[in-house]
Amino acid sequence: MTKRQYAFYPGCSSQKGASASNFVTSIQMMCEKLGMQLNEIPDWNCCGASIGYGEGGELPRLVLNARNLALAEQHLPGQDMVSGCPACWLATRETAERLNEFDDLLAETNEALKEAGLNLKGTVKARHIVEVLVEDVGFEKMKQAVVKPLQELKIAGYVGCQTNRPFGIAGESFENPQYLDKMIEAVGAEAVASYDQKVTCCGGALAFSEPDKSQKQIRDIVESAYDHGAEMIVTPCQLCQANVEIYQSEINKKQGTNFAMPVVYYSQLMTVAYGGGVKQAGLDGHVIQPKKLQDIAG
Amino acid sequence: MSATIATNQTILVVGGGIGGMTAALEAAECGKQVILAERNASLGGRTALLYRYFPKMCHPICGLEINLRRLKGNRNLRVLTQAEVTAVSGQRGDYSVTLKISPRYVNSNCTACGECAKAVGAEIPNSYEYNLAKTRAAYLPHAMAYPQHYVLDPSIIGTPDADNAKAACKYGAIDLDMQTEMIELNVGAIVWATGWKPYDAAKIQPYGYDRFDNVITSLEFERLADPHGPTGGKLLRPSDGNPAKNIAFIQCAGSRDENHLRHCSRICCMASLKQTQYVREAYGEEGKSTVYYIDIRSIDRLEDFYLKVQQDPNVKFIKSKVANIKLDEKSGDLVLLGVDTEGYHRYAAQHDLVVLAVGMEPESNGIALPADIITDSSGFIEGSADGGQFGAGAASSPLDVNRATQSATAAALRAIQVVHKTSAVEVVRL
Amino acid sequence: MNDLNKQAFAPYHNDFLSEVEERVEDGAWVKMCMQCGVCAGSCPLGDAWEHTPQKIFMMIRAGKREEVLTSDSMWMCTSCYNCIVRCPRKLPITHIMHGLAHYAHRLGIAPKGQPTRVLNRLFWNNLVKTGRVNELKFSLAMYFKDGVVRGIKNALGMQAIGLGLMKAKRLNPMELLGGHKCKDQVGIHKMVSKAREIEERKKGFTS
Amino acid sequence: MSEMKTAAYICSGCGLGDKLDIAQLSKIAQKEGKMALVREHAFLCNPEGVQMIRNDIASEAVTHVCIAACSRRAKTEAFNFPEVAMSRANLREGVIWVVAEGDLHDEVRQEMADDYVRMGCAEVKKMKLPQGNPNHAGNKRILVVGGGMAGLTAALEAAETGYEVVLVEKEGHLGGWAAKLWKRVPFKEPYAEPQDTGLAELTAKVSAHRGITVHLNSTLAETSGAPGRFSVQVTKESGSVITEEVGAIVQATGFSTYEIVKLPELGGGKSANVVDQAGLEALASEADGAAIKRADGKEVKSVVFVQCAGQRDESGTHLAYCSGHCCATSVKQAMYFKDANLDVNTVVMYTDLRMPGMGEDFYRSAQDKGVIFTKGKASAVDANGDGCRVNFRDLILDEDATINTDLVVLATGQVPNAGVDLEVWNPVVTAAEGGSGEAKRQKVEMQKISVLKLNYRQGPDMPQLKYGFADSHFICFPYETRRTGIYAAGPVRRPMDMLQTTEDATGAALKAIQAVENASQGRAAHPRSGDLSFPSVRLEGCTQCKRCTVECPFGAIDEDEKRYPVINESRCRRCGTCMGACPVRVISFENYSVDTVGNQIKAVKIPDEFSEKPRILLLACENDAYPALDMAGLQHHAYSAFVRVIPVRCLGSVNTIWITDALNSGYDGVMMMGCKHGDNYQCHFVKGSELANYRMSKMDDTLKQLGLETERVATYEVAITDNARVARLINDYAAKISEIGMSPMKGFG
Repeated sequence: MTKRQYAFYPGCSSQKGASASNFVTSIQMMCEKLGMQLNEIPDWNCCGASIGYGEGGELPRLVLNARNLALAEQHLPGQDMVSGCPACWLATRETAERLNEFDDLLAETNEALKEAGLNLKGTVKARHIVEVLVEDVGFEKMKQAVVKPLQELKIAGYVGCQTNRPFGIAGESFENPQYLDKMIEAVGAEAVASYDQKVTCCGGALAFSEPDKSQKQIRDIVESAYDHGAEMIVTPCQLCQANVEIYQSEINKKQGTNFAMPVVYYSQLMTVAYGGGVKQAGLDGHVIQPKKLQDIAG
Repeated sequence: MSATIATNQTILVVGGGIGGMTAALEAAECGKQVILAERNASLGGRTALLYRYFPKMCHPICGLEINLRRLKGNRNLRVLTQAEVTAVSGQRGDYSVTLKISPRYVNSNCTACGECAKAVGAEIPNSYEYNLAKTRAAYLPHAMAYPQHYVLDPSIIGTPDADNAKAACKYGAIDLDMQTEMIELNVGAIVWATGWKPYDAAKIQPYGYDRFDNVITSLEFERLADPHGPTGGKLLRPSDGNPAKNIAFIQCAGSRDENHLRHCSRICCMASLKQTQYVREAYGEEGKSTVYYIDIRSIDRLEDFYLKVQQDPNVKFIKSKVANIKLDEKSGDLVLLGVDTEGYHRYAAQHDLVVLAVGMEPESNGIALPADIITDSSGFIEGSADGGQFGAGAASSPLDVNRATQSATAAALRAIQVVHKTSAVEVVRL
Repeated sequence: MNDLNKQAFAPYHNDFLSEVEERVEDGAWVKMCMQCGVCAGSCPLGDAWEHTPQKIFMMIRAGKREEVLTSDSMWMCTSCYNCIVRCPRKLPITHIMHGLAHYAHRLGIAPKGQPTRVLNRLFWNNLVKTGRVNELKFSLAMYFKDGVVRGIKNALGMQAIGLGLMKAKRLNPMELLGGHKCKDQVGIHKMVSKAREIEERKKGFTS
Repeated sequence: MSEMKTAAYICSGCGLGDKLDIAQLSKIAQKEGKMALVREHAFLCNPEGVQMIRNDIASEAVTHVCIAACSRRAKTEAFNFPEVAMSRANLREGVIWVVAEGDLHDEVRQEMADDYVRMGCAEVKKMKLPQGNPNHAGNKRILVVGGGMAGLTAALEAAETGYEVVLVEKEGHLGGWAAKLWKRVPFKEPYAEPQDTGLAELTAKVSAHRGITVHLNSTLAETSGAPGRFSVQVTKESGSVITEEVGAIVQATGFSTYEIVKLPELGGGKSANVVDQAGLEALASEADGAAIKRADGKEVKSVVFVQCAGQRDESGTHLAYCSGHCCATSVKQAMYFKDANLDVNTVVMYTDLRMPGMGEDFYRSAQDKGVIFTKGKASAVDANGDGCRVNFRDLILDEDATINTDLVVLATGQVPNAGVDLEVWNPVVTAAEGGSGEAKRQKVEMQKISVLKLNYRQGPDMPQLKYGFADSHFICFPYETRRTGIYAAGPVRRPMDMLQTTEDATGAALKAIQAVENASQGRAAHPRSGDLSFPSVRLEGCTQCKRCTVECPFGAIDEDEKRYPVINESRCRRCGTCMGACPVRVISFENYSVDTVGNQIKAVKIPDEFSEKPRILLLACENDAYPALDMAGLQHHAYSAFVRVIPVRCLGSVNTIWITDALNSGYDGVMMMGCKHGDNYQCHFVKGSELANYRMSKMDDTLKQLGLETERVATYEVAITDNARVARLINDYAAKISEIGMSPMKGFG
């Protein structure tokens, strides 16, 4: 079958040796199985993330994202731009929408883009991989590709913030989105129905600058997963994954808990369910080992 | 086609709630020919399902009784129930209206003796209790239902239940062969008194109406308080049937919110103030109420009622739009999270029941109205471009009962003016 | 520009509100708030806010320029977007908070050493340099933000995590030497400084 | 009037046949009821049964019909014979549905049914077919008092419907409050900008309308008569007086603003730079879209609107209520400034912003224009150099704050122009009649402020509700006043904005039209709409005690020079309160009289005192208590078979003679069920149940004279929802009676 083509925007954290490098690893086989072809945007740059505002201001941030859109427009015409990182997706989509709404902003943006020899028409649609999976692929296909159903695995679907707000997946609730649970079920695992921290904020970038306040958030997220009998947490967000996984040891140290709750990506579940091994699923990239999943992966 | 007689001197009133009944009665008592078309099986509309009115704390069905007596005694007024307008053509003074009459499967022989209900086993959700209870599939809508005839739910037609009902009726009142019929009416003017419906609370996701049993709407709360209601008037919460003695009232649930309804629904503040007194009535000093509000809108003399409630030590007011609600899984209680904006006090308040003061949405939203009907941004009906059709009551604006009856009385006069002018024209024509 | 900092503002007069409308990202929305407080209750770091968003909006209308711009509340925003999706008036609250923070920072009156403010600067400079974020340099810079001694403590404190990430190949020591970068760094630099220049021209900053 | 021929029809449907001995009921109707014709039917309400009755009426010349079947509230479409007098014996809801199941109760159940048949027959024989008010009058002109928005609208709408209108305005021009406005609050989409008041167009239409006569500079000197025949003396400023004959009246006399001089703490009357909303409208009209200037000519650069000034006041000094329109009005006025110059500082200071419905859009629009809203409470406004200083508590920032401003606008409230407060009037009149000179002077003073100058026995204006607003039933039937054919419209009857005012006036015009139509046909108005019966007095027996004239809730009865009652039928609402009041029982209706009820009481068969079968008379208000009893039946709440229920039009119509007669003839107890009275009264005749309660409080002495326990007479407030409760009340009372024992009066009746 002919694969669907997408302009891929990996984002900084997904680069080799970066905090979410195992995410990129894990999506390869998933895309393969689901007929998605991701074409990396040449020479893409950072989106400014949700922490670029302080120094960056408005237009510079827009321009950064406009550059990626312009590159996609130029080199991968006709393809939707897909990002795996909610922050990248959010910043890009926000830019695309604002530039479409306000002509003056678009003009100013292009004035700046000219310096980098670029120009933006504003034809590219910015999407998140999960959007593509839900809307273009569909849960049925995700299910069909399963060769190793992840039975007896109870998972808390942690959606977090930016995959879900302000845009989110069309038709989903901001307070109680269902798609992640449906993806968990699609690969044969059990989703914790009443997981009440589903959309709690992990502190985001403030995990760095306000560790104590953020770790309070993270504690709630992990605790509730335990309370509801989850064996691991799954998330679509790189920053959530990193924060919730790596700060558990800190929390244990400071608050005498003994958390060891694995936190994985939906893409890792899929890759394993689709027959992928530990390496293919990037399961070797964890600080807290998702044993059960690794075992299934063999 | 049935032969309901009407002429361009006839006024059609669509909707048999307090607004529609008022418009129809006022016009008929001026000597006009009126046809009142109600979609449900009984007249009375929303107000018949309320326990008390503010500010008198009197009972809505008291006014309904008077209106029904006026109606029974008036020869100028004809009532059609289970009747929906499907098409309107023509113009001011000379409309042709198509009505779809759904089968009741019970004719006017019915004496409301109730034998059919005893004979039917099937139960259906009771829409007159906002589905908080079930009813037999052969039922009298409510104690004050008019016409006082039973109804067979279509779901049992063709089942043994239907035949049992028929067999149980000594008066040949049950007619299982009734079919949907279409009626053509010629009328001079139309009053749209289609009323309002509660905004779909499930859409207000932060409050979890769709997830938490103990989050209910203000209309459901009326049914709980009503001695004729599903709990016999006891304030018991849905999750476990325990008494609800510490109740949160959340104002502007859907109203004044661009994610939901743009407008202010006007009645909700007074409704919640009233309902805090239900709590006192039920539990005395033990009954606690907390009202979370943005602005309390107790306009004109209703301010007295607000003052009275403010002086009730068991009622607390917090100026805050509640941010979201979390469930306390152990107790089934709900934790309301937010900030009291008067001086900034953060709260995580536990309540055993949450009542959402849901906004008013035009019932006509989702119903196909004639092309030239003008509505406002929320869908409330202003009237028709040709000036022969008029919005009345809560169909025209979010109104309380008093204003709805004013509006309906005014609409009746405007309709009368249309038919008067039409007759004048006709005289010329002859 | 900075003379504005010294200027006295008449309480509840338009001056500061207008300033915010002209110069702060999405500042034109501030006047639309109806003080319901849903944003205040929706913020995950709510407890840490000296002034909630809705209160900040009221302070702006009341002309409390100093208090608003020197407040560290805006810097508590985690960009979770709860406030935006719940606001009954559809105010882009997250953006306004970012905008106010940036404006205060730009005027140089934002709280000194405010960790998130520091984080912001480090992050931006880090990314603009090569076009992409260098997580290691960025983290180390973050640890050393309060000086060397504290920095070593921080670094040691996070050592376990660092090592863990390295073991997991999610933190690359080689990054210290070079690491990821965009090819067209020159273009990016020119582009960004141009954008800054346009913005300053438009918003009437004199720099 | 043809020969009386009676007939009784006894239904055996709905299980009556199974539970009752129908044949015996027929016998009773024949032998005791003395019915000329008695027929049984298995299904009386079906077309065939109804046809049977019609045939008897047609061919057998039956004039009086007793239907012994279901409640009078059921099957009204079937049992609809306007050409005959009819009574209904309630055997279904009143007997078989409420008497406990089982043959144990067969005897008492049958006795109950027997009595209801006796009562039905006894009643109908005393009934006459109402002929309608003989003195009905057909004047269909409509008088509108007041030429403001409400008056103009009422006048135009009535005229457009084809009714002649007389409009009386005290000023030299039309427009009232609206004429003071530069623009009005929007009343249709898009609810974003102040709109033209449309007054010019409206006044032009009214002045030009063929059907409308306008009297400017005019007031009412005297109003006499009744619906269909009011005679009104209109005095012009010039002093000339003309008489207008009209059929109904709309009082649209509007409101006055609460004077700001009463608010010195807010700078009212102390600074020229503190104005009320009317004052601001004047400045805005003066500027007419240009920059608004103060009285001293200085251009206004900053303005503060203080909401609820002298309103929502808990101290009792100022207005306790909210006038409803002021928030939107201030928002509109703030827009005046912004639309002229965006740089003007405009602050609206409120505690609750009250802009319901689509007003929210208008609020948004003002915010969008940059109007600053602050939830705050002003404590003081004082002069500050060239402008004002507003000290207030910012309730959001939770601190005291001060705003310096060029101009302050106080949003003061509406004070109704409703004329004389009858609660004050009546004692003054009594004192004056008693010869007090002071009272006489007071009376003259009060007459001056009267609006309608009614020459009614009960005073010159409409009764007032709390805070001096003109009478109005303010929930289900907003137009119902205690002065038939006179309708209050607009802010005179409740604070309201202009949109509600025009709606209200249009509705009032309809009610006036309805009143003249009813009057012209001698029919009653709401709530007994269409009732053709009317009260008549047998003057020979009258003792001129004046109770009827004083107690009539609707001021329907005047007194002639000899103090005899003069009943104005078309003012009457047919509640029967006069009948209940009359100590000598000379007042009656054709189909409802001391006899129709008295006869029913006598018809009941009283078992001897050893029978252990007490008899309890229950007089139930037909509006709420009787439906509640019906629904108790519908829901099968069983109650004692010893009770005998008689519906009454209103407890106010209960004449104490019925009770004494009942007790004398051996009843063991009398219950009365009426509506809630007092401030939040639920009585459909306003004072009926209250009067009944008062009268019954006087019963105790009578009972003592008879040597009876006071418990033998009991009154209850009952709501229409009290289905279960009425059954309980009856059972408790029956228990109480068996406790105190059977009445010693049996056999003496």
